Amino acid sequence: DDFIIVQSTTSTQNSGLFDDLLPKFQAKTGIEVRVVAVGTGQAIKNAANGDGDVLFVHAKPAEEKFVADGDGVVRYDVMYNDFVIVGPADDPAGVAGSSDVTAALTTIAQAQAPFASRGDDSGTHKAELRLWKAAGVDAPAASGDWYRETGSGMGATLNAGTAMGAYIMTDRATWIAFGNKGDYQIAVQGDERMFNQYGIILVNPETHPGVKAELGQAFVDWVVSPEGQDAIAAYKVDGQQLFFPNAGE
Amino acid sequence: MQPDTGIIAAAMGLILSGNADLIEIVGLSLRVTLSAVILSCAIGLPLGAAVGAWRFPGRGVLAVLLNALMGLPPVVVGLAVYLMLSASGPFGPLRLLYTPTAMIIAQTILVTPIVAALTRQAIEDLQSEYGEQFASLGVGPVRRLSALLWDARVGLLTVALAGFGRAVAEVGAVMIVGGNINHVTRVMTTTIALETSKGNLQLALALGVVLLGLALVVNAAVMAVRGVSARAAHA
Amino acid sequence: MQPDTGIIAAAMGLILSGNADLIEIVGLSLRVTLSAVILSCAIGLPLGAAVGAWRFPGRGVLAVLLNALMGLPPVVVGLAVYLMLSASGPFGPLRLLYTPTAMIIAQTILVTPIVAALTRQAIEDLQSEYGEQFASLGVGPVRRLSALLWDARVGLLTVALAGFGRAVAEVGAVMIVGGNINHVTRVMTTTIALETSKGNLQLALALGVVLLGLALVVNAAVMAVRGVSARAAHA
Amino acid sequence: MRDLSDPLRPVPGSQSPAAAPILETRGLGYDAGGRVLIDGLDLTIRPCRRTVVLGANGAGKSLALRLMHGLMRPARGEVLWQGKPLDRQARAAQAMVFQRPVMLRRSVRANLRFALVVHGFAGRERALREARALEQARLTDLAHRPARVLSGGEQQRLALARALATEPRILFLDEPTASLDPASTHAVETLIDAAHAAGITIVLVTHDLGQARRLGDDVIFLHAGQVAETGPAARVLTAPSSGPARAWIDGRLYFDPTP
Amino acid sequence: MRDLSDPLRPVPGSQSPAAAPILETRGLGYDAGGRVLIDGLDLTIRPCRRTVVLGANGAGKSLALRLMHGLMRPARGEVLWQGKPLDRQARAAQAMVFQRPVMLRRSVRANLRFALVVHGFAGRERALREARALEQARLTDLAHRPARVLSGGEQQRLALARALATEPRILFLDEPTASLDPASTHAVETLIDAAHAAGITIVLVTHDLGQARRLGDDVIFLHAGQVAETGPAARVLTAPSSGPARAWIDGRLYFDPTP
Ligand SMILES: Nc1ncnc2c1ncn2[C@@H]1O[C@H](COP(=O)(O)OP(=O)(O)OP(=O)(O)O)[C@@H](O)[C@H]1O
Ligand SMILES: Nc1ncnc2c1ncn2[C@@H]1O[C@H](COP(=O)(O)OP(=O)(O)OP(=O)(O)O)[C@@H](O)[C@H]1O
Ligand SMILES: [Mg+2]
Ligand SMILES: [Mg+2]
Repeated sequence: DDFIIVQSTTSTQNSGLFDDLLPKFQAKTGIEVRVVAVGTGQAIKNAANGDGDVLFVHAKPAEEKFVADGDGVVRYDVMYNDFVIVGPADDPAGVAGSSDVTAALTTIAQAQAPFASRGDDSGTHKAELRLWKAAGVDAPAASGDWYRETGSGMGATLNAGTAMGAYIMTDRATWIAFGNKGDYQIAVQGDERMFNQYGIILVNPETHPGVKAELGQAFVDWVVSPEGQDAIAAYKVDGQQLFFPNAGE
Repeated sequence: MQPDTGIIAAAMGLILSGNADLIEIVGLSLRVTLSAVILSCAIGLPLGAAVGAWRFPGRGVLAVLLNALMGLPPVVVGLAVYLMLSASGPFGPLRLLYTPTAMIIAQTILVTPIVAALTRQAIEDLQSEYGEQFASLGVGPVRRLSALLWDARVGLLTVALAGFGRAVAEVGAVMIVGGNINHVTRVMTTTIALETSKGNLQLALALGVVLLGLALVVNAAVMAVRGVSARAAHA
Repeated sequence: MQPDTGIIAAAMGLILSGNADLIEIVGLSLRVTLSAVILSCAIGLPLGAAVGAWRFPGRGVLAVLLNALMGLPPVVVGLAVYLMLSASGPFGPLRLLYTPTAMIIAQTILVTPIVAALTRQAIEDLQSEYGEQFASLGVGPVRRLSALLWDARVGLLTVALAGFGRAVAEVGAVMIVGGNINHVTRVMTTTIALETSKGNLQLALALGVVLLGLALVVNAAVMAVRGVSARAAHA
Repeated sequence: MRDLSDPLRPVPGSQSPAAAPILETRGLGYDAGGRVLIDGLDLTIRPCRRTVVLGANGAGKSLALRLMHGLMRPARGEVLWQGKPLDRQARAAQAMVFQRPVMLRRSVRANLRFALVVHGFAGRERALREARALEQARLTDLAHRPARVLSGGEQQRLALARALATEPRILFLDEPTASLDPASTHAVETLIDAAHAAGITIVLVTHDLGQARRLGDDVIFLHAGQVAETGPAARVLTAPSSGPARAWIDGRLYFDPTP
Repeated sequence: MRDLSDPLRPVPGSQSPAAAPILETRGLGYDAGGRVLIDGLDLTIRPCRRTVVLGANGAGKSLALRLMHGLMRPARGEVLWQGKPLDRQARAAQAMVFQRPVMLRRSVRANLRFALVVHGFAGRERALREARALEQARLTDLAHRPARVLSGGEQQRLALARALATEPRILFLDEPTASLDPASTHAVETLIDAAHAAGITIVLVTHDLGQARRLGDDVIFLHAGQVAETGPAARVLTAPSSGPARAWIDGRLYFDPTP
């Protein structure tokens, strides 16, 4: 069986990137890639159990811990996209057009405008918490009030948040591919602090003897190779590039 | 992985800790589930009994439909209710989305066909015994239902428990219409799903054990009542 | 939101398109669900019948337990099966994780208690009628079960259909142990969940309608068989 | 509730054979399992008389009663109640005691009460009738027992009391004393007589020749789903003209001489 | 299968009253619903004899049969089968026809076959017995009919044939002719006689005095859950010594003079 299992997150899957990338890889190597897309935490845990050959997520500190714990061989940067804050057209907090994320978050908090957070310890959630902290707002203290932790994936949080008229932080790729936008628009974007770095790690075959090291390594190598990087850059939705390759930078 | 005893111990620890969040979540779970089961029985018992006991055109089709609706996918029900209750939906002005009420509505839709389909079968069996006697006495259609439901009550308890089982374990629909919002609509199953997606598998399992314990307590209580009622009714 | 007719039309469109992916997904859904229901019946029917028909110490407790297990949360079952089948779990070497077999195992665990609990009730009712005759004839314990199961078959079809309903609608457990891998373990319910998370609500609903149509076809087929068998068996 | 001054109700004792039939069947037929089970029954039940239905096991007596009572839809022919097709209202004026009584999963008293409530009795009236019915069936001491644990004979008595309590115009009795001890049989025959005296038309199935003689005014003799013979009990039971009736009275099997 | 040369099987005709009892009860008692229903029964069933159990409705006849057959656990006392406590094997040598026959949801033939299969018959032997039993019950023509649509009398005949087909040592019959027409009653009495002649011990409940006279060797008379009188049928049925038996034979209700 020439296949490997990649533990990844919903954002890469929902954006359609894998549907574009994997056939190219398989055409070249004959290796089938099976993607299990779950929450970042769950993906890391699954990989740590040895239930995957490659881990492909966006939560750098957790990834580094994964390698340090001996579960992964080595971590490579692959690409980044950026987070954006989307909001309803009537923009209740008046933050539309801003490119200063901490200022925008402070305004939202002061206006007590509803904000939907994933609240699931995912990469996106962790990034969001970092930004609140930088803004000096203790948002989780308002949990259940204007700050609403949906405790679910990006898609579910977008579905819920748009229905609540809440601001939501999401990654651009998921947002562009998202089908239930309603009257929502991107309100805040362009702040450097909203970069979202993806990494790829081969699961350590010494700790987890079941890992198909050779095939997995082939995938990792291809993704960070110029060929893989070009494929990532070439993936567009509605004419927009979703991911920006930065391996080896 | 830790051995299973670890999970049971963790579950025990969770219960004994008397953690306020856990109590809140368990309370909401029970409230939503029991409300949905009561509503489902209020609709499903008479509905199932009518399909089981009355003769009318389309009865067979209705029976098949009820059986098929036992396979209503929770996510689909969740979505449908979401679209109804969302601000741009017909019931948007009621502002029910992301409230326990929305969760109760979704679960009621899921559980009612189960209660109705299983009730139909139970009532059909009893009707084949009572039918001629009722016809001879000239029992009217409504009283026929109530009498059959009453005399079948022992078996219908199991039906209600099947409905309870489905409701208490349900996650897909309540996640969509409730939103799993902390302190507002977070119940046991959505918490378990959340902890799972966080990779806290042990905690998720321990919560699952607590949930099962809850189901066990409810079932034991109901069966104890059944034991008493059966003694009076059966023979 | 589009009106509901749009969804039905979209569902029709999906079916008529004969999309190869859709056919694959529907096929896998049916395969997994039917396998799980058959296994659940193979275990749950005799188990439920034994609890319903035999007198042994602990029988009441077992009955309550079966009823409570109808409330097994899918995510918990999914997790437990995952931990068993995981590379670091006891059955890791079998390499069943993220295969349809794993999904069948998880669904079987979920559905078996439902089949068993409902069977217990049905068999208990029949046993109260047949019990003395069987005792008088000296029917042994095993033949007693088979005879009761056979004579209760009309009612047990509804039980099996309840199990089918639960299995076909299930998403939480199969998602965890199957991984919703495209072309490998993607079934109707996981596809619906995926499309929902992508915000493609109309498509998700249309797929839900297709799934319900599938359930309807299976139920109608089973009930047609039941009609024939009932004519021969009942009176 | 109907009362005894109901103008439609024939005066007790008006047993003239010329009285218009209370119930008639015309070419009644019933099939099941691919067989003709009831075939062309033309029966006439005259008001305020006691008609005894006789015949071998499987002759179709119980089916005939069910058809007359409107519990089954005939495959052919029709049942006329006072000249008009049977409807739900007509059936409310009828009662039947089944060969195998159906006991609700309730107490003896609740079984009686159910029938009374269905027939619209309430309050003191219902309580009175309940008590009287229990007394008639000699079940007062067992009133709180679950009906389904009663002995065979007790169940049969309860079923009769339940049917009588609804004050029917016509009472169908399917072997009502089959499981009764001699004293209860006697008591039930007395009850039937009293009901008859109060103007209730009786249609009785029995296998007991003595009972047929004691209670029968008219006899309908069925054989293989058809009428073999009808006529006044005095004649049919002493000088039967048909082969089946003769054989039955002699306790012999009847084989059709023209197969 | 047991065969007729079984040494334990008493020789037919060995009806000496001194023969060791095949079944005895000692101080048998049974309670339900908070009442004593069976109270201190000391009964002796002698092998190869026909014991008739009589008593008013609700006297406890059916309960007594069930206790003797081991279908219910007595509250007090015990049942001895050939001097030893009843066990499952002993019950396999017994058969019973219930007052209200239980028909499996299967065809007439399948009902018979089930009993035969349970008793270990197979192949040609089973087919032969099946055919003979259908013949005995005069149900050959109805063999493919669902048993539960049979008429009351047909069901009773099937139940008897099913019990006989298993070749029991003892046969409990609870009012086996209650719903039978005269010819079938006669046929069933002949069958019972034949079974008795073949060495099967008979215990028969009936409300038919004539039948008790025709079939009874010994009589057990029950009243209110207790033994009122026992003895040879010839004596008890002509010169009963107890009040209840006298009243029963006269078709009167018996009221205990010492309440
Ligand atoms: N649904 C059915 N399918 C096939 N045969 C049936 C059905 N219902 C009744 N029968 C047959 O019709 C015949 C007449 O039945 P019915 O119950 O009327 O007999 P009966 O005269 O009342 O006999 P009994 O004296 O034994 O009560 C029987 O032979 C019975 O087997
Ligand atoms: N489980 C029970 N609970 C309460 N009372 C019961 C129960 N079972 C039987 N009885 C009562 O026990 C008495 C004896 O019943 P049994 O069936 O033995 O009577 P029987 O002598 O066979 O009468 P019959 O001639 O009417 O068949 C009846 O009065 C009946 O109501
Ligand atoms: Mg009959
Ligand atoms: Mg009895």
